[in-house]
Amino acid sequence: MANVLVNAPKTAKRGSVVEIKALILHPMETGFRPGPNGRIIPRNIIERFTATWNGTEIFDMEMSPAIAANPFVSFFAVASESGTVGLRWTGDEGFVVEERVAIAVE
Amino acid sequence: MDHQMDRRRFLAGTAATAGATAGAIVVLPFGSASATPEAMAAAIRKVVGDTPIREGRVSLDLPPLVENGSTVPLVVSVESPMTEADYIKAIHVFNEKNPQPGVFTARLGPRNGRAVVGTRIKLGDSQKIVAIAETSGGQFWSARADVIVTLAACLEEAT
Amino acid sequence: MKVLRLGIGLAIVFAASWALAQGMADKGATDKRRSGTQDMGEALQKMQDDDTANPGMLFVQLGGQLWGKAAGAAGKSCADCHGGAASMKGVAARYPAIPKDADAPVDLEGRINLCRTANQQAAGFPPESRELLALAAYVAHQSRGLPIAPPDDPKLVPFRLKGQDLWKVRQGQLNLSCAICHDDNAGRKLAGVTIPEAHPTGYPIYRLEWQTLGSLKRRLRNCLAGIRAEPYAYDATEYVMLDLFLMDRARGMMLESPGVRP
Amino acid sequence: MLRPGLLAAALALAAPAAVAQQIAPQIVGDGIPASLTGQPGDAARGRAIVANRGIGLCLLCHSGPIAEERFQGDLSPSLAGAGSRWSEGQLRLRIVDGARLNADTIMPAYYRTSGLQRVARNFDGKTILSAAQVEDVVAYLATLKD
Repeated sequence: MANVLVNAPKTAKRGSVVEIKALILHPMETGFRPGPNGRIIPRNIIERFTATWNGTEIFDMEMSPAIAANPFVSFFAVASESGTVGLRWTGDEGFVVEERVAIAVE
Repeated sequence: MDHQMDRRRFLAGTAATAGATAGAIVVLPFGSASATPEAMAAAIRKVVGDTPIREGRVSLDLPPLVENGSTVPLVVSVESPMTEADYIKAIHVFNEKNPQPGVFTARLGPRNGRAVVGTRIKLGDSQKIVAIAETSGGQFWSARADVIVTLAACLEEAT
Repeated sequence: MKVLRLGIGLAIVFAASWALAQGMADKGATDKRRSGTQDMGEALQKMQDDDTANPGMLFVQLGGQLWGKAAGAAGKSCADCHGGAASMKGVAARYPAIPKDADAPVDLEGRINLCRTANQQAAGFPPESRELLALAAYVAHQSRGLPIAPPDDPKLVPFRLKGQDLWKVRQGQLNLSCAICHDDNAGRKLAGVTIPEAHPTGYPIYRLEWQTLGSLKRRLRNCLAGIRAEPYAYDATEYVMLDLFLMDRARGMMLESPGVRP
Repeated sequence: MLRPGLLAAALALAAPAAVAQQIAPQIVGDGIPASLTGQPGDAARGRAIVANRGIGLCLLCHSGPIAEERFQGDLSPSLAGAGSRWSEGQLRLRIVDGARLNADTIMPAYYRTSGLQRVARNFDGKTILSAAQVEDVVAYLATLKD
């Protein structure tokens, strides 16, 4: 069960600029914080978020432990042609989540 | 002491190249009362090298007073036509007081239409945040914001 | 009108409860009560209001997934008995309540666990577990925008009154009561922080301090720790009684679940 | 109304054994004139205790002339001028057990362990401040003349 919320318009005018917002469930454990036993909780973060439009990479974000838990990212994209926006989060402990949304361009 | 030294070196480095470039160039005017922690200055230099950093074109939107530093909304917007010929290729955000100076680096291009990125960050304490935008032509523009983080009133159990 | 429906034996208890509710019954223009949302800055209010920015919605989504998932020896999902989410509309606005054939009230999380054990024949979820919070958030979300409407069940009255006593009793090394801060000093600054009126309008809440979703129980435990009092055990009825009192105190206020709070 | 003997009995002295001297607080009028340790406190240490949100807790409710602490409370009167409003003895009683003067006060009793309910295990039987810490805070507050 991937827990991702993506907000993107279902339709857009050709050439218009649309906003894409994405939220994902993830602790973003910094690796600097002691746990209840006093030992440092190992780092567990999302390191990278990438977005593609019909397979072409259009946006990329390298994250650090300073990104808040349950990371939120918003960015814009030119609605060039109808297709699929692919979102991908990768990080520590083999974390990989992918999500796709379709945008129809008229 | 070290901070002062580093700040001078940092300013000297940027000022030297600044002299060679025409136009209104403002060396990042960090307040003299709070010298830039060296880690942030070093991290910025790693990204910009010897290229001067101009102030402007970038706006950094953060609440001035944050009720809890664990989730602080932040939006960086950069003025740019975002065309093949002239676009913003990267936005870097740095902070002074978290354990690591780098917050995020976003890479973008003409396909984005607008050079605007939003996210949420953690701030352990009141501090200065710096956003630097890198143009396709290799220029760096910046904005700073001071954020005041209120401290929780009650100490909670560790849960 | 309500009095006529009551047994004589309950009249005294009822009178006390009625007096209790009366202070809070004024609504509309004269209602000066403030939800915690109104004490937050613009950025956090926007975070709460935008469903794709409110991190609590991740848990609502997870709750929706769990709602349709069969569990326990009975192999039934929530949806198998209750149908769609619409069936849960208004439920969170009236909890805690006393289940049929029971003597004591349960809160929303308690009700979900009763369903788990009795109907699904599965183990109850542990307190503050992601599953329990997600289901509670999913159910509570169906009542967003509805006024808090505690039931008139006379059997609830003594529990509610006990909750009021707990609210007012001084405890802990700092010898403070809930009421001293949240009734007498609400709106003032404790260090830099505005003391809220403590209305349970957004539970389970996404508290930035926790960086996750949490229950009213967890919030109450935090306050107890703040005044250096021994928290009640997780399964203690004290939390349910406080919940009952607080819901009555917030009667008529709008539910906002999942709320975002600093 | 204020009976020193009773109060002395009521104030359970649970300060750590490391404190060399503990003197049962003796109330005279509306104050406790004598130092709880027999020694004068240290105003600089007292200032640090007042400023500390986890030890003195003072600035959670009060404001005070401690500029570096940005977030101060407004539930209670400012500490500024406390030293001209009250004598050291009056300050001492207000810190030790303010409820002696006003039963409804929000101010916790910093040097009392009796009469409390459901104290968390890790604080049970302990006073909020030790006798020496109370003296340091009294010494600091006494310096706040305006």
